Amino acid sequence: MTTAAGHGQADAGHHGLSFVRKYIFSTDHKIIGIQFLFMSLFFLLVGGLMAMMIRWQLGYPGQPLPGGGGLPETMAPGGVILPEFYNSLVTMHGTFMVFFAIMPLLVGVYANYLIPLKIGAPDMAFPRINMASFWIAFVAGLIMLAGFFVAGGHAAAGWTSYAPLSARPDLSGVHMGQVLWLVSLIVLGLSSILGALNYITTIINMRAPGMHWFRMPLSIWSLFITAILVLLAMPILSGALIMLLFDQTLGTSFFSPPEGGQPLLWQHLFWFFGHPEVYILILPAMGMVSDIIANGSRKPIFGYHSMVYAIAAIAFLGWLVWGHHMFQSGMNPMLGTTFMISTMVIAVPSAIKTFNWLGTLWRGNIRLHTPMLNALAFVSMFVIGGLSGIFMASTPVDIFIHDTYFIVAHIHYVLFGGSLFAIFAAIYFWYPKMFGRMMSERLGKVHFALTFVFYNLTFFPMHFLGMGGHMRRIYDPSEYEFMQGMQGTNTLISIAAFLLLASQAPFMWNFFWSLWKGAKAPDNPWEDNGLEWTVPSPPPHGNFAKTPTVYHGPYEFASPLVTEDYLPQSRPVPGAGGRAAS
Amino acid sequence: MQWLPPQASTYAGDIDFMFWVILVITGIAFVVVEAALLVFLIRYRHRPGRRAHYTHGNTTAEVIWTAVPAVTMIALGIWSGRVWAEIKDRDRMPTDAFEVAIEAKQFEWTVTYPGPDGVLGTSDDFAVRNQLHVPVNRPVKIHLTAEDVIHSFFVPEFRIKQDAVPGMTIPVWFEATAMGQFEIGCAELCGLGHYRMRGVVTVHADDDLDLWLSAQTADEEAGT
Amino acid sequence: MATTEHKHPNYMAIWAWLAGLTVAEVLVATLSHIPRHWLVLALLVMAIWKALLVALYFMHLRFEPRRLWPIVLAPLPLAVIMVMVILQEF
Amino acid sequence: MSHAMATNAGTAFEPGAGVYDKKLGMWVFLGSEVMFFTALIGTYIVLRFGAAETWPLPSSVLNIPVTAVNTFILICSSVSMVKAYAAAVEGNGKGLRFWLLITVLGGATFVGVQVYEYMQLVGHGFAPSSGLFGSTFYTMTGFHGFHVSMGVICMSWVTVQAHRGKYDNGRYEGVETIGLYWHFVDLVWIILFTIVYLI
Ligand code: HEA
Ligand code: HEA
Ligand code: CUA
Ligand SMILES: [Cu+2]
Repeated sequence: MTTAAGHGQADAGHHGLSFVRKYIFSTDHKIIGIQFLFMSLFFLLVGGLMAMMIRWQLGYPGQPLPGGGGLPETMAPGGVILPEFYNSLVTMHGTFMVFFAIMPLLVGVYANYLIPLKIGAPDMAFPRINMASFWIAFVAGLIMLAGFFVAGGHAAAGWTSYAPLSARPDLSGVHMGQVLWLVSLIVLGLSSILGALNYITTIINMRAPGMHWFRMPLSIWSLFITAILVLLAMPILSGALIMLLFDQTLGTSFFSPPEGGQPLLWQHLFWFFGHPEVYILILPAMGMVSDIIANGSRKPIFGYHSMVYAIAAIAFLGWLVWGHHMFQSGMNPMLGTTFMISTMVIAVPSAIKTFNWLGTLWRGNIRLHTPMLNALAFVSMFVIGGLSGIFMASTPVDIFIHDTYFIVAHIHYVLFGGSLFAIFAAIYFWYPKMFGRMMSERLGKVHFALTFVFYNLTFFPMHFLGMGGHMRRIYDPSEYEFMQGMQGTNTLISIAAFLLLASQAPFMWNFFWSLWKGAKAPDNPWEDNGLEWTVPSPPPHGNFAKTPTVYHGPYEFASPLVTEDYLPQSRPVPGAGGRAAS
Repeated sequence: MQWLPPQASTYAGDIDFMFWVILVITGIAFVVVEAALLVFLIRYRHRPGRRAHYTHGNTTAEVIWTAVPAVTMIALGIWSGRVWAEIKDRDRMPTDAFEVAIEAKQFEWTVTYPGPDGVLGTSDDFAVRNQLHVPVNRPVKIHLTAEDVIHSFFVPEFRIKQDAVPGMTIPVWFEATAMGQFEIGCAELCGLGHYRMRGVVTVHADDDLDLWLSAQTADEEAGT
Repeated sequence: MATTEHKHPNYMAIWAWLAGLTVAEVLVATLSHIPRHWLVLALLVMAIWKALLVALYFMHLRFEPRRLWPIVLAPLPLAVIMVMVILQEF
Repeated sequence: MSHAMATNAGTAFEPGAGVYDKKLGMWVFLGSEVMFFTALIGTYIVLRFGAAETWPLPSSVLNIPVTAVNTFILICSSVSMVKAYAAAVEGNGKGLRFWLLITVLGGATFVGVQVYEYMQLVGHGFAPSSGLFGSTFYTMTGFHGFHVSMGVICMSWVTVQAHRGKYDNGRYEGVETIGLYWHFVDLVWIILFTIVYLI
């Protein structure tokens, strides 16, 4: 009773829509995905620029920021960044990157764009809720930006906003900024939950005929499981944020000790959300990379079923490890041991994924197009980030490296080296479908090479800073004698970081130039098997002229049954499908 | 660039050893993965007329690369747990330790010493700002707390770090093995002065510490 | 869309149960001579009983396809894990 | 049409959870609501355990009889909701509109009584800033009240729609979906009433 047929075709009266209904308050999942794309790239840039200010201060402590003379006295008098502004910058860099850049890029852009197209549905189950989800996120972004313009400055307690610093204006000097930070994330949480329930419902109920669970591309699997994580983790954050907001404004005492509140409770709630959150930031990346690596290798993904189970295992175990952020927090040390073991175990499904990617490359026929290059960078860099996680997972080692730059290195290896490279790969891969134009391969490769080099020059030395004991969130390391010898490394990192930002210029140029001037994209430029490549680029409203039927798994590259080295999911070939069809 | 700082406490060596063990394990994993990646990229790069090998996987291979990390990780976890318990288990802390209390607040460390009677929490206790004086080769136990927000007590050379949380008193111990001065850092963001919340530990020979302590008490008395 | 197969359960009977249990709860809570943990246990059992009545009959979970159950039940273990682990702090 | 195609595809194929989108979407949403209340209730449990000796006896602060009556009202509104749903399934438009109205009134009464309760409590000096009990009490019951209020607003809209005939002829899906939300909010209250007021 609820097959795709029940949803019918939505392509009616599209031409009659006004510009506003078509591009602004659109209910078309593809437009909404593109809206999310522009919004989150903007916030990515904002977060990147804040990183540059952070790096300036750390590379050249106390010297006026070039062009920083225009900043208000309360932030950087004469262009010299103040400690309170530095703390706001770090907080907002983390916040924007995690909540307004990477998360919407993965879960806003690609979940929206790919789910209906890849499962053969005309749109999301609830198009209007989908539209609301975007606009609510947009409002959240505005609220977050507004925090820079209020008295007392923006929130400055770190993206983790540990109480009681974040709960007590008398101790932090920040009130309105923290309140706006809280409100913005509560609003964003609502947006994410609405998005997630849409994705889950759509994937469960609207798959095209023949699209069994085990015929779904890994990108869809990972987005599905990610949506479940979002659905169940975000409300925990919302609840915690609301209580913190009340501590700030109504005089409640959840997290402030004088009235009996528990500072550690905030950390438990935050990380009970926070660790699933970091997997929200990596699982979709892993899924899309799997699609792209199979495509680039022209070979079926190695171990499809175990890939699916590994995603599920990571997601489930992700709920049991939150305490690894709290080893040194004063949490019961015996809990620490438990959390250590569960954390270590997460390396196992991650290993499965890594080796299966390698297995996919093995005896392939590898085409090094730009998406593939970025996907390979994902694999090699995520491994570094994941392996550095093992150091921190070991409780005794974490005693030393907790809250040092070792952690900062880990963050950026998994989030930039992992998520962001995967996002670059996805942008290059699906851009032709989204905009109907090809991006320049040459510029793409230049962008990739420069980014890869300067990214490593920026973040790899941070491991050494961390090993030297360099603490994080430090405005001026020269206050400590033991860190004075590290100034050279810090300056080197900063220079590499500036070049890293500069390396994004070819990307931005490529992105905007190709919108108008890129070569017209064919339906299936990468010779891929997914259903999205069977429709025109860009796909019309309603996606499929006729509900497609799926005959086999998504990775039938090099199938001996056909002469081409790819086999679209909707092309009937008896006997095709290998294990993925079972 | 530098490696780990000099070791100056009894368990610094244990922690560093774990660090190296993990570096070796992860180093092997790293080399295997990246080498395989590069080799495959070169050997199996696209060539005209080439067609990829059609396979959906290999159960034996998958079992191996699931089992090997699983065993390694669990072993590593159990081993780490031992070292951890030695350092942080609250029931196993040394009992014959030199005890002090530290209260962290924005942006300083107030160290309370037991005074002449050698017992904390009595009226002859005295407090000093940002100066922790301890004996060498004798366990030191700190009762760590905070007045306002969360701070974190960190001495790199001792490899000790412990958050100081308002409303909680958390025991921390270490045994210094080298004399001299070391810096105390605050490792938890605690406000705008977080970056300069610096203190100093001075590790004395036993008699020196007594001298210092009695000098302090004398000052106290002279002051009152 | 097909109509629901099941015939409606006796809603008024459920209502009577709920009302009765509520009264019972309020009365039990006033008993001061039984040990507190028994009292808490009794109250919790009655609360869960009521919650189940609402979920199974008013939300007719009993009559839904079994495939819906995992979706409904998924959050519960997580909720329990979270609270139980944090309680280890004390 | 889809079943014919499914046979083409080789294996028997039935997508979905076996329920229509709106209902599935609502259940999924309620999953997230469970986690939201887990955060609030979990906090309450943890803080209360941590301060077991100093925690006031609820009945020494709160007015149990009034709230017990209020609980009864909310339970009644759940019954009227389910009656409305039954009427919608049977295509009984008149019954549907009647029971929906009762439900809206029940919910509104509940919120009204809660506001009255808050005013009384604050008058006696028990406010959100009154220690941990005040903090947790107002946050939990306040967010529950907020949910009821949202329910009342949505339910009023459903009532208006019912008058316009949207649910006639057995098109009960909208009523059933909002009903799920309504019962869930009732269910949360059942838990809250016990653990906050009685224990
Ligand atoms: C995308 C985000 C992401 C991902 C995927 C991860 C993945 C992991 N993280 Fe990370 N983490 C963060 C984002 C992420 N993390 C962030 C943002 C913080 C800081 C928060 C803050 O304080 O601001 C953090 C902090 C953090 C800490 C707290 C440190 C501290 O504050 O002291 C710990 C501790 O255990 C940790 C561990 C891990 C582990 C074990 C994994 C594992 O999932 C990794 C598993 C992967 C591999 C192991 C590599 C592949 C496997 C193989 C090649 C097989 C062979 C391997 C072996 C045999 C070892 N992370
Ligand atoms: C995905 C997440 C992400 C990303 C990409 C980055 C990117 C960068 N980060 Fe960040 N960082 C975090 C997440 C991230 N960071 C988090 C969570 C923290 C912890 C915060 C805390 O402690 O609370 C942190 C903390 C942190 C610190 C520690 C500060 C401190 O503790 O005192 C430093 C210091 O060097 C730093 C530097 C950088 C640099 C130089 C970059 C560079 O890579 C930036 C390079 C620039 C870009 C990536 C932007 C490029 C823009 C585009 C490509 C857009 C193109 C636009 C269009 C086409 C329209 N970061
Ligand atoms: Cu005290 Cu940071
Ligand atoms: Cu984590």
